[in-house]
Amino acid sequence: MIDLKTRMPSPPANLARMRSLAMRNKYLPVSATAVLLALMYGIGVINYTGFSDTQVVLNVFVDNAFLLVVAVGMTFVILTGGIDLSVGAVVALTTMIAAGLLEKGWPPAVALPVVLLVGATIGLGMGCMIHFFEVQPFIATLAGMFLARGLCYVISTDSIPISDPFWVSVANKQIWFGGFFITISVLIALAVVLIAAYVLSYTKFGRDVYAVGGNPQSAMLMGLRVGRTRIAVYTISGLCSALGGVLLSFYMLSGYGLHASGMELDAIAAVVIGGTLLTGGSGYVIGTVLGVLVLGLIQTIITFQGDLSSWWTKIFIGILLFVFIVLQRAVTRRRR
Amino acid sequence: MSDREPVLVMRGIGKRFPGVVALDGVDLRLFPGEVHAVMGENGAGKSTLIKVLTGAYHHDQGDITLGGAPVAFSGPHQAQQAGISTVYQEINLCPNLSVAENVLIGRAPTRFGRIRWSAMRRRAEELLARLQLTIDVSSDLGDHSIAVQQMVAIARALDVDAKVLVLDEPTSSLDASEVDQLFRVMRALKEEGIAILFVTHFLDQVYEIADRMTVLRNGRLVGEYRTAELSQLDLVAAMIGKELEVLENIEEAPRREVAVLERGTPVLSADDLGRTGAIAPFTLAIHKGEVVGLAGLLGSGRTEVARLLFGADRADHGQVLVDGAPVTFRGPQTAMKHGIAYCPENRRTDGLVEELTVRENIILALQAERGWARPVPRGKQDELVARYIKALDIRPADPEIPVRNLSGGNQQKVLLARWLITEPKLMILDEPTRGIDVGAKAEIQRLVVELSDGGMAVLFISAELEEVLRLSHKVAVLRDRRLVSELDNTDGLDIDRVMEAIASGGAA
Amino acid sequence: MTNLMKQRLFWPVAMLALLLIGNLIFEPGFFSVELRDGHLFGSLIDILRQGSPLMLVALGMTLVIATGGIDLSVGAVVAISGALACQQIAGLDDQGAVGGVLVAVALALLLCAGLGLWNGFLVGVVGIQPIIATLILMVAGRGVAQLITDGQIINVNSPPYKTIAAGFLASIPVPVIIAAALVAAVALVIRRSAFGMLLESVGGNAGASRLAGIRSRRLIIIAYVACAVCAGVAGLMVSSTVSSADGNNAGLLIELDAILAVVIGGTSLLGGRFSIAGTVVGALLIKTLDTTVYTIGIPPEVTLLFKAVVVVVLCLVQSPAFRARLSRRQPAEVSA
Amino acid sequence: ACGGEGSGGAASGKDDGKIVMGFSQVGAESGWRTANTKSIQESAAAAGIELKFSDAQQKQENQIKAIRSFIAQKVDIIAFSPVVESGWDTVLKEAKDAGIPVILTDRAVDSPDTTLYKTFIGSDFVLEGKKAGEWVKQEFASAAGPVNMVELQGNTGAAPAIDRKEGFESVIGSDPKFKMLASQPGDFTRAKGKEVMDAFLKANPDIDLLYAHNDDMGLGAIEAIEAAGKKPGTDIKIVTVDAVKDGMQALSDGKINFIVECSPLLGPQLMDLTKKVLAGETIPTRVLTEETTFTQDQAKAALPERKY
Ligand SMILES: Nc1ncnc2c1ncn2[C@@H]1O[C@H](COP(=O)(O)OP(=O)(O)OP(=O)(O)O)[C@@H](O)[C@H]1O
Ligand SMILES: Nc1ncnc2c1ncn2[C@@H]1O[C@H](COP(=O)(O)OP(=O)(O)OP(=O)(O)O)[C@@H](O)[C@H]1O
Ligand SMILES: O[C@H]1[C@H](O)[C@H](O)OC[C@H]1O
Ligand SMILES: [Mg+2]
Ligand SMILES: [Mg+2]
Repeated sequence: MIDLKTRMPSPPANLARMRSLAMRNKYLPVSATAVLLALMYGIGVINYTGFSDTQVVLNVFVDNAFLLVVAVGMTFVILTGGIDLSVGAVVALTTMIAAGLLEKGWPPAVALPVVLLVGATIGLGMGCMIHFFEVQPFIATLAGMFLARGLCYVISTDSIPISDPFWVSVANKQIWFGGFFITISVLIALAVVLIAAYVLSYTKFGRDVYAVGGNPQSAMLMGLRVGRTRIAVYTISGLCSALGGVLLSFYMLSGYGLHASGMELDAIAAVVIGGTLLTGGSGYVIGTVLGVLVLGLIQTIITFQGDLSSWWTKIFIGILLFVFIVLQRAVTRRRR
Repeated sequence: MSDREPVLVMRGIGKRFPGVVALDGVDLRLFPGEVHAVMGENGAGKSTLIKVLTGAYHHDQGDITLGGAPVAFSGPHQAQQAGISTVYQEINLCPNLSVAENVLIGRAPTRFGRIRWSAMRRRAEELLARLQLTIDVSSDLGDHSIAVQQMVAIARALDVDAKVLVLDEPTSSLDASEVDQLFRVMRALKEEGIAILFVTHFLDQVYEIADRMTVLRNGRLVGEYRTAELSQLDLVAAMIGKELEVLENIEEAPRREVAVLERGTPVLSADDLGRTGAIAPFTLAIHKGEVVGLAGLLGSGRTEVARLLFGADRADHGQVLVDGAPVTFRGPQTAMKHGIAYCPENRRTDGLVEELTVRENIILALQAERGWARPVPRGKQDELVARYIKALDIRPADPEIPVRNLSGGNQQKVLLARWLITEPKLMILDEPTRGIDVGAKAEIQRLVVELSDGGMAVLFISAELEEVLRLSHKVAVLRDRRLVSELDNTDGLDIDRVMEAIASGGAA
Repeated sequence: MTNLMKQRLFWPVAMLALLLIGNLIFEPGFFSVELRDGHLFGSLIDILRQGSPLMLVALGMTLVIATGGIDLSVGAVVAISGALACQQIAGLDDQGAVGGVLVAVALALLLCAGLGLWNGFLVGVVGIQPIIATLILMVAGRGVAQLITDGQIINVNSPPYKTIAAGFLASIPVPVIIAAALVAAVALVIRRSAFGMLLESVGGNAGASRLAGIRSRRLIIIAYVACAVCAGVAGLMVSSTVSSADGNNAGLLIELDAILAVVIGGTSLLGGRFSIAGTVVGALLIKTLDTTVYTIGIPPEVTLLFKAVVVVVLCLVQSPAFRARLSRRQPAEVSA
Repeated sequence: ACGGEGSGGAASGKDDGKIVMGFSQVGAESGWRTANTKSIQESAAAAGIELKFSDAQQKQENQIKAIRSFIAQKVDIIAFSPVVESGWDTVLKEAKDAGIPVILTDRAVDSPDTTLYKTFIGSDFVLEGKKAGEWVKQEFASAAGPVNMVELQGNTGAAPAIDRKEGFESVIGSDPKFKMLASQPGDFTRAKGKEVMDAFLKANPDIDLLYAHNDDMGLGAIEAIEAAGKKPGTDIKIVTVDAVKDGMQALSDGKINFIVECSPLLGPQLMDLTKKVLAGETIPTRVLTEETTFTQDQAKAALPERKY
């Protein structure tokens, strides 16, 4: 054996450079998204009168609080390399059950936990199917989607109005500050974002989520409880969808089986636009917030544009998405 | 030692995979405070035994007792809880996480459930320092070379308060000084009474560190021996199950004649070639029939050189000349068109397509070269694949099983076969003998000599300097991502001089 | 190997058989196939005929999924293809002219190939995550289809065009022949060339494939183009069935069914190994499920629940882990 | 290509005295809807009203957002076709607080507070179902044996689907002579209508009547009936709702027997009411669309000047 005594320590300057480089790479997608979002906002302000009104930005939050909550749940799932197609359906089911229960005269204090529990249970069920029986997430959650929408129709094919005083008062409550307002839903959504961000970066569970997304096989051999983590993220997603459903029911004051149709795609798009990789293991909740804002801002621009036909609306959304994503890609692209 | 109670006993272990009996009635005893080597050829069942022990695989037969009590782990998590800390053969870490996390995930320091990041980084730095590795622990693991990753995996295992430490080929990608460092730590742990299970194909290492060993062959137990009582020759005989003729082959493993090679126009030359942040501009020529060895410590830039020469990474400085003419590399396919082949060091991420079969993996590069519209005729495929399975003794010799089901060493051979059948002018081999058993290693070394005698140019990278010296006409020395000197393999060149060149950073 | 393939297909085939038998119980004449005016006629023929578009879309989707991608835009492509063909035909002086119809069909398929190229470019060259890259066309494409039809339903009265969906050749419905021919063609290309293997390699390990010299970019583009062309042919069938083009509804949500068909057929969404035969079985299974709903007369409110149950059962019986658990149940195994 | 001038228009309308209307459309899910949109756009232009048009892509959220944005842009009046009946109170209250009158078109909302909107102009879907049912009852009045019926419903959960089913059942349901053999959603589309009818025909050899919730599904079903070797309109009687041009064509060709009109041409009435509302006139809280029904002969007469 050769004994090499003269080992050279790496020069610290070099180390620091490498470190800052690594950091930059890590946050590059998120920062790029933020910059582009600001750019998009700027373009809106220049082009449309009234766009610069602070309330316009706040409205993006007001109008997308439920999507934000759902997308946060989706972020957990996607970080593990999974996907959850059931979220829109669970949102709808939540509005339906909530409306149904309230209509029957259940007190909100009971109805609220019940719907959250239902959402979490559906998530748990799908998680178990995925973990124990190795069913592909796409399929397991597609089944979950059928199930949840199906249950909506079993309750009623018609929409059910909500007139419960508590619900109505929360729905109508506007929190004013300096001439602008937000809703309780926005506060709840922001709280969810903060909690999620904390959990993901400061708890063991959060780090397990990243590890499982990085390489589930390795994570298992590293002694992490992959199954538990996986089941947990789907449960969280189910719970977030249910909470999102509650917020939506504040927003709409009704339950309906066709509510939130296609919301799964919006949520996935928001997460991915926020820089999270669908293959798992990389991304941040803050990215998801930005992703939701991007979608919301696109929507806002379209309403301000105000003269688009139905089909041009779709084409315009596509174009804005395209421009955004290609720019984002161009900024973050690594040289090969 | 054997007067004490064994901490771990595995008895009559049997494990079958569809079509393969990986383990058949294997026994193993592990005593506190010993280093116990599990020896055997590629595919003998060593890794499977370890995975059975830690619950990564369910076994079909036999029982396991730990500290006297029967155990049946449902997975590595339980095994870890019970005090078995393991480094698996293929590096099983999360490339997307930071080095620090990879060392500590699952037991990160927390306060009120909140991970203390700075404490975690400090702790990781300490653990790595124990192995004399100073790297930025907050960088992503995936940005590091396979050797560094291996060290991280070891550091991770060391942190656990373990009764049993299992190391499956931890040294296959480490160079001498890292191995040394690892052994130092292992000895210290041994002193503390920890039992260490150790797998390697380096016989020298076994004799240096192991107290006893268990030898497997074809999934069966051959025997348990005290290292001191079994000669290297007997060990090899036990592993291979054949008598001396193979051993003679190994003994007379080729030694490169101090060659006087007539060097005409180089097959490939790098002219001031470099890539910012990866490797400083370097100039290197490889001639027909020449074996050029790359020597350097881990992270010195050997792999980077190989990747640039193959077009796997894009150079931002200088140029490549093939047969004297400058060529712009648009990616690996350009290099391949010019007869260059590259067998990467990390077979799992850069080499194999795990779910494809052995046959498909072997013909992959050849097929890629021809394009999808011109398939290699099936008859020819079968013939080529059969030939290389035989030549490299790939086991099991079934071309139609997924390559993921092969043992590590056999996977490495598949990768070699892939490039050999393309009959390149220049073969770049990055750690081609990693994880390969003694017999096969000698075969591969012989192959390199044969190929170069037949006119093939070879760029040979290995952490084992002996091997590099034995095979190369010329050794290029790297240090800190810079080519620092080129040494002709003439009479005077020996390991010490190469080490000196590495250390001093200049010509010896 | 062939043995394994058979095993993989065993469960979907068994499930298909089960559904068919279920139909037979509710409707004794379900299996009867008769020759009426020289045309094959019967429920089984209906399933094949109605399943043809889905089979084609799923066929293309299989190739894309094999590369580790996904194509959400197929539904929009279905709509665009039909819209363009009908718009062209509607503009003909003589809608019965075979030449004019062929030109229209060729134009439509050419446009689809272009759309596939676009998707392939975004995924393979620009490097955008497939789900988002194809989401752009999914959203904008429907707008384009409606732009072509001006939001109306374009009617055509063209016997040659009608043949695509309603014609018969040697007693067999033309769409079935077209679908079978395309499936056979793709299967042949895969068997006779190295396309399939290289595709699986790219999907299985993109990095290693690159280092083995595979031009994955080209393969990925081919896969997306093939997928779009398949969707285009499906679009022609869909619009030909009703001799009209409906930009908004044609192919709505067909992407979900197609992905489901592929996965039921045993292809993993993670990419790599794929099975064309499996996809065919999957598509037939889904179509049979639809038919079963009508035959049994499942009330619309519970249709989705029924589908959810079938999907879950199918996933479970297909899951080796589930079967292992079932058979392991009896002796209390020390696995937990 | 897509309208360049970004007249955000907070104030743009008011200065020149031009009325600004914000209109939130459900989407463009059918030819009917497109005709509806066109009617509103054209009549707005004709009435000199500036229209801010927003397409909700079938999502209630989007409609609510659009209405909010109209409020922010301070339009003079808001009109919209609600996707769903429930859930409008909050945003309508915001409009009311901002002093912007609201007119509902096409579909109603179920809010108990009727002060939230000025009027609802549109068809009565339940009535449409009843009209269809009454025709059926009359048509088969002399028929002896059981009348075997099948029904193609609209999208599960959609208001016109629920109401048209309900209206039809309320008339037919009590009569034991009529037997509903099967009823499945055909999603308001031709392709689905054909597919479902294919299955109906296989499972039920003698169907006497098809009730389709719109023309498009009826048209799809006709293809299926013809493919099965039967004569639509004769072997199987067909009644549908809408009276779009293609439906009227089939009606006059004798392939459909009766169509209940559901007119998308709400534009002129809407503009008319808008002016009245803004002039402070009192208007009825419910304005029914002027609609009729068509027999085959009536269709032949009406077809030439059918616009949509
Ligand atoms: N997951 C699996 N499925 C099927 N066969 C397997 C699987 N894992 C291992 N095998 C087979 O089991 C046998 C033992 O493999 P194992 O990995 O234990 O060998 P090893 O002694 O560790 O070899 P090496 O020195 O090459 O690492 C081999 O024949 C291998 O092909
Ligand atoms: N001080 C260091 N020690 C070890 N590795 C380092 C160090 N600094 C950086 N590295 C990592 O090593 C990686 C690989 O370098 P390279 O592949 O060129 O090394 P190598 O000479 O091939 O060594 P190896 O034997 O480890 O493969 C680099 O990407 C870098 O992140
Ligand atoms: O989609 C339209 C449909 O065709 C029906 O007639 O009801 C009104 C509209 O919703
Ligand atoms: Mg091994
Ligand atoms: Mg290396």
